[in-house]
Amino acid sequence: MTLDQAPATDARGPFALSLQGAAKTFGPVIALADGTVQLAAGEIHALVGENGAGKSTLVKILAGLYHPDAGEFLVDGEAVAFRSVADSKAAGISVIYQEPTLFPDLTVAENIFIGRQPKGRAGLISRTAMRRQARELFATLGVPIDPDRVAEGLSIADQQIIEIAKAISLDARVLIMDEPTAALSGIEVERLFAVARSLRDRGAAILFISHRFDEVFALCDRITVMRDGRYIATHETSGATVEQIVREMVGRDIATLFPKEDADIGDVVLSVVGLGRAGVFSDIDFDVRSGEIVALSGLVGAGRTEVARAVFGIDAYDRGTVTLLGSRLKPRDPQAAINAGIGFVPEDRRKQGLVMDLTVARNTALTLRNSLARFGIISGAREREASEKWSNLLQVKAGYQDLPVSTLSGGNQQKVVLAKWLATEPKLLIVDEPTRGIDVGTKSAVHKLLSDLAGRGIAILMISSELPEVLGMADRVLVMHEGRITARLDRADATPEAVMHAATASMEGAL
Amino acid sequence: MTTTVQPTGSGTPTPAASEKRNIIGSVMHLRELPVILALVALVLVTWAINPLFLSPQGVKDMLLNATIVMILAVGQAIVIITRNVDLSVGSILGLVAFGTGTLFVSFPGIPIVAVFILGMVFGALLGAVNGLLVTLAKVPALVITLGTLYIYRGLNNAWAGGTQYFADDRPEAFGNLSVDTVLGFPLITLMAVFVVVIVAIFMAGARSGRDLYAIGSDPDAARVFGIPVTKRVLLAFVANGVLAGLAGVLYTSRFNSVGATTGTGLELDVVAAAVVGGVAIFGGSGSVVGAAFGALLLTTITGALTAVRVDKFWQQAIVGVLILASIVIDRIASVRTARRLRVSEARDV
Amino acid sequence: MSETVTAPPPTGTISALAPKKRSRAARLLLGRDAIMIYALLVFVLYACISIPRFASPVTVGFLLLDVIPVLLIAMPMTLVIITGEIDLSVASIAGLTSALMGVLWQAGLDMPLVLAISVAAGVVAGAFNGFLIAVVGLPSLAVTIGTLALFRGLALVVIGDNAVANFPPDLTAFFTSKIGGTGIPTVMIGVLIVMVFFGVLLHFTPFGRGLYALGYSKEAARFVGIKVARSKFWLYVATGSVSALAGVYWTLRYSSARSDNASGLELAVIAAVLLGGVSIFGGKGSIPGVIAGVLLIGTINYALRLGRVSDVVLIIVTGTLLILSVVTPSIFASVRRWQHDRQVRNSLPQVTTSGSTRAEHPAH
Amino acid sequence: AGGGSDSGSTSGSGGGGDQTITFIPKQLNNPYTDVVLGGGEEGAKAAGFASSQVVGPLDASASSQVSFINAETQAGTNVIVIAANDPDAVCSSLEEARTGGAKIVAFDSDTNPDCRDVFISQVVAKDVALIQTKLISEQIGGSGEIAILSATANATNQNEWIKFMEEDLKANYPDIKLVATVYGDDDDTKSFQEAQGLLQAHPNLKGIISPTTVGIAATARYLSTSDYKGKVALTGLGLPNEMRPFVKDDTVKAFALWDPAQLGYVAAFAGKALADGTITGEVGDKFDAGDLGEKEVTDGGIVIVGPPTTFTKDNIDDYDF
Ligand SMILES: Nc1ncnc2c1ncn2[C@@H]1O[C@H](COP(=O)(O)OP(=O)(O)OP(=O)(O)O)[C@@H](O)[C@H]1O
Ligand SMILES: Nc1ncnc2c1ncn2[C@@H]1O[C@H](COP(=O)(O)OP(=O)(O)OP(=O)(O)O)[C@@H](O)[C@H]1O
Ligand SMILES: [Mg+2]
Ligand SMILES: [Mg+2]
Repeated sequence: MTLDQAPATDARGPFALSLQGAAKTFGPVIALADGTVQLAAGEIHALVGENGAGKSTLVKILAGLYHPDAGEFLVDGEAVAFRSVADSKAAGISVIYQEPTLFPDLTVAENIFIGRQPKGRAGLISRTAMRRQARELFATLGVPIDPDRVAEGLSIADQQIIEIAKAISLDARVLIMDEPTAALSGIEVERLFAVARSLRDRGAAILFISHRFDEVFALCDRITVMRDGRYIATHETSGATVEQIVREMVGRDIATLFPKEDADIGDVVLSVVGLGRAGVFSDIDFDVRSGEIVALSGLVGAGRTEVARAVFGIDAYDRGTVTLLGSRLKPRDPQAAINAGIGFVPEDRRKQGLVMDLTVARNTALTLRNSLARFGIISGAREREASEKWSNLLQVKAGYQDLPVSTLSGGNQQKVVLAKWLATEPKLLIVDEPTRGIDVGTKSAVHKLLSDLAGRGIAILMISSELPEVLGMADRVLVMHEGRITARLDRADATPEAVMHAATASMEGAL
Repeated sequence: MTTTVQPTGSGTPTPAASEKRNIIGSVMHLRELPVILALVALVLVTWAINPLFLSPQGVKDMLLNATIVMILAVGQAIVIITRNVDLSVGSILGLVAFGTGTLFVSFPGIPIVAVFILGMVFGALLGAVNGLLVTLAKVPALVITLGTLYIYRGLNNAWAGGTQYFADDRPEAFGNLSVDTVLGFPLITLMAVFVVVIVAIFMAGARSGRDLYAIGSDPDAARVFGIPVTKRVLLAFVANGVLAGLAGVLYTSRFNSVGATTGTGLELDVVAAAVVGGVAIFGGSGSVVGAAFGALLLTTITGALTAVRVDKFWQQAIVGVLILASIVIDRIASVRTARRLRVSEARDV
Repeated sequence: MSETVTAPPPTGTISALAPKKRSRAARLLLGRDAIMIYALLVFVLYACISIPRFASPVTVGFLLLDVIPVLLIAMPMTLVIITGEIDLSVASIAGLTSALMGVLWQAGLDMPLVLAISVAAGVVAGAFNGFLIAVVGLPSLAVTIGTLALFRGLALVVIGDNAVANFPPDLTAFFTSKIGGTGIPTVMIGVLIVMVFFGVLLHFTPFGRGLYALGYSKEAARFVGIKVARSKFWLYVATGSVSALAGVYWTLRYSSARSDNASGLELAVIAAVLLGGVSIFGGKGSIPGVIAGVLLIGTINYALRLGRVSDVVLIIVTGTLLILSVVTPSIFASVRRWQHDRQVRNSLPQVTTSGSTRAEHPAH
Repeated sequence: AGGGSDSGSTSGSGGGGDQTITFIPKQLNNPYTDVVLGGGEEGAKAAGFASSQVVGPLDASASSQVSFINAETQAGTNVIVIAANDPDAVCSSLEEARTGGAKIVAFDSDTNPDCRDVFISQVVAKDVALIQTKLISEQIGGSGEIAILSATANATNQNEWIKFMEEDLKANYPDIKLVATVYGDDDDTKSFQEAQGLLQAHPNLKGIISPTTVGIAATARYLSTSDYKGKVALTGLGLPNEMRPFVKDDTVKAFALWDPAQLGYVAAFAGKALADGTITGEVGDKFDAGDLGEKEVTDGGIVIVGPPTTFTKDNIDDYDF
């Protein structure tokens, strides 16, 4: 059913990089069974596949981080076996990993140049030169990041941008980007694309991984599809359609991507009045009603996550009130928020959403630990029972219950996070980038789920950097810019233009 | 999505302005600043009360007392910066000190330089054992070095038994290293200062030195990034071993006897010195210069309290308060930096 | 919500190599704690056979009397280390308690009052640690190195170089008395209560569940409503209190209140806890494992002394055990990984073949 | 510790040839202790013990000896010879050992008198104190400030001597003023730094008494490497082998000590007599102490070994311990 014929390769000469039949297992898990991808110089090549298809694993093999159990790996036609990341770097391969890997204590500039800092007098590192070069890089990317600040406390988006700066500054022959745009919003994505294209034009080979098809089709020359750890097909972008790719990825048709159904909008569940925190956000007023999905949109760094954290009680706020179902929430007390009926799916599942060393069961039951206890004592059986119920509902594989969450793929991990919050049966669910790094199949399942939850009268506050998701899911869109709400749009008024307008600060868009 | 939007880069600080801010800022926000100020204040106050404190002999004693802990603290700082720790330094010092004594007794007339080299090589070996266990088996340094703290001490006991070597067993010239002074500075203190400077330049100006900071800041990221983590961490432990070895040799020069218990219980003092000097206990930040000042401050405080005749029962409590104060000060400084960052970013965006 | 879109096929894992799933019972019997307990049993058996006079109730008594302080303090220490923190000041708190007992008793206070004030001092000392670590947010390793010096210093301030020994003989005799002919010290009853308390707290309560999450990631813990600061604060109060109890025990068992009592005990406690399988990075460990670890060191210690083997050997053995306990699993893991890799290479020939027969992807 | 070792104890002076003796010093691996124990082992052999053992802690803390006593109790040792780190901390376990039939001989540093049978003392405590005050007075010319640098703050023997010194100074040396007593914990480094602190805190200090071998050697090392050499007098109790260089370079003019080996030697014989039942530790009991002749138990269950010797440049080379 798939086009198994790769495009003619003779036109491209020997591939800059070619991996065939790579396999990698972790204990019982076969992460990759037949990893195959061939990159030619001067092309941007997309790698797509569902969560857990093995994309990141393949990337890590190319990077020299994992040693494949089987397979053939050629660089410029020569067989290679990387023993470490240093080897792949030496071969001119530069990688942006799915999860940012910055050094929090080092300055931004040093993060970019670590290991190859420019040298000055007496062979010692020249900080001035390093700072200057970092500024030049940021100018290319058009982002205002102070090269002298430490990386600690940067938003995920800024971290991702630094990763990108780091990778392109290497001037590598092969650039591999594993979901670099997951945390970015429109403008940054555009800039990244411009940079990627110019690198391609200079003859670099680029491997680009994303779950967003608009990006894949806008940027890439060829697309390789993977499923269940196996190579499926490679297409010229010009000759492929989204439907075809999706069918190959999931092995079946997908009806709709954003099935938000109209629900009865009821009473106000969450009411935020005059919320402010010096230097981060101010004058935040909004309501969320039962059955309603309210999206917080805006550019990265607009302060959306910070508002949500303050509402949930993770962070403090200086001014304003948060009211849930008529009673005021105690500031800085997440347990009170949970008790009152709020659930929060955070944006960084690795550090905030999950306890990676604990099993799926323990993770899922973590939010329930108080209600599961009888006379202060928790029984393991009740814990598993509760966990199984909710993870089955979200189709987390049953056999995973006793495995550490760290062994699951990103998408399955996100399902566990959702399961643990749904288990609390919340009145208000805050979801911060709920589909970040999630494949289409799971993504539409998540959207359906959110829509269902709204239908059952749950109020949902959704933060998302994906405009189609915002427009498709939200009953109302609040747009933030520099810590303020600059527009409140109803579903009908929420056009891409209106949202982008407000997000980029032209105050005319505000009400 | 539109491509015509103006870059938001207009808020980027101009290079010149930020350069100026950097110079003043870097002095004001030097992690070492609190410990240096505390040291100056302590010395001045003590001197005002007891002028003998800054007599040539007083200064000499103050510096000599600090020398050995200073070298150990510098070594410890290197290891702590990589997010490890070496609790076995006291035991390494003990073994090397006894080894030094043995060398002089077994090979009368052995050149002093050779003793220094052998001592440092011995220290390097012991440090390498720590480093290899930590890096190859990938287990936490605190556990490994707590283990080698016991093992090395046991070996020292087994080797030395009741034997002790005394100042008399060593050549006059060797002992004089810790007696003679140049411009009021004892020779071994000058050696220590030299070591601090060399290590400081390495840590700040060499790529592999910066790698150590990166590793301590996030070891996983360092591995993913392709920094040779194993090699660098091993290097840190070996460097610490070399310095502990040097300290062991100098200990033998300065003190009367070396035996089975030499250097017992030093480990926590050394870690405390590094912490007081602003080295973050979880790695990634701090400097060896700070650690050296931390050592100087901690050793001086004991001498200062004696000099002003503070009841000796209070001394240890005061040292404790001092350690806590330095941690609190460090935290206040970093909270203020973070707040400043948050506010200035909000303006810049 | 089960329409066409919602059933993605099981992703990622292909169970070509059937995952060797152990039953829960097997996992318990082969876990880290179980291994510690086996090691303890094997050693006890060995000592009984090969060391004359070891197998006797007298051994039980003397051995337990020796390990009680470590056993006591190891309980809350386990919880503290599971949250990723550490407390180095425990021995100093015990010393401070001891010094206070001496001074207060000397001053003529009633024994119950002396005990109450001394234990209260431990609680306050623990709360002080807790305040600095949990509320102010300072690193615990650094803070407790500071309070290690501070509390020991206060003990010196309190009692100076005096020693108080004239505690009521009835009381001191009680602390070394045994339950009938079993050889088990009477105070073990109290110790057992402490052990059960911390065991249940860690393994069967919501609070205990939270501690593991806390040890993995503070952020993750806060998102599920765990009060990070409060939990840590109370853990330090607990270590302070239990250390104070250990100080009381020390004073009355040796009938000697001095400022240097229990000095150096902190490293022994931490060594035992780590040997018991608690991860120094937090998030892993259990009370049964720690108890086995403490008893293993204690038994080896006692057996060696009975065999008149020098303490030199003992400290080398302790150090080696500690290192082995963390290095061995890591060696096993890499051997297993190596075996597995080999097995996989053998079982996946078709992949390599398919790779090379894929003529459509000429790479040369 | 069985009866299989009869062959080695034929010279036993009556009683069971399978008696065992164990020495528990303050701390193992200490040079002074090693000399004492050397005498003890020799004495044990001469007195006819089937076997003699040395066990003990590596650190000199108060409670560290208890588990060694317990192990000896369980091993059924007949005689336990102990130098107590703390007079009271070891008491209850010694009581238990006695209940189990062991005889307890304290030596070097006494336990609480209730918990032992006899105490073998170097010399009359007062004599030790007086000889040191006399030496310091001679060296500083009879007047000025002096200080004491002792071992641990709880050391029984040192504290007793210090008490006598204070009394003697008050009574017989009105012009000498004792300005400080500090403790070096029998640790070389600590003693060294305490000595240094003393000199800085007391600019007019003329002399230091250090009634402990570790302390006097460390202080001598500090003085000999500082400006104070020759200006500040030092005396106390030291081992001739350790002090030789400092006597020769004039840092120290004179110091005192008894022969430590005799202490262990007599302790072994006292233990034998107790175990055989020839003495009970009553005042007036007499027992044979091998080469050292007959010894008598005096007031408080104390056996005095011998007078202290004063070491100077002239006689120090005659001694080797
Ligand atoms: N270290 C590991 N240990 C065990 N299993 C792993 C490990 N890393 C990945 N896996 C498993 O391998 C499979 C492939 O994971 P991988 O991260 O490569 O997927 P992916 O295609 O990048 O997915 P996503 O789109 O969610 O990022 C998943 O089933 C995952 O659970
Ligand atoms: N932990 C932190 N410490 C300091 N500053 C932070 C921290 N997290 C975010 N910021 C800053 O606060 C501002 C708002 O960031 P926030 O993450 O809330 O934005 P956002 O709109 O949620 O963006 P996104 O979620 O897409 O990353 C940014 O300037 C960001 O750099
Ligand atoms: Mg991935
Ligand atoms: Mg966000």
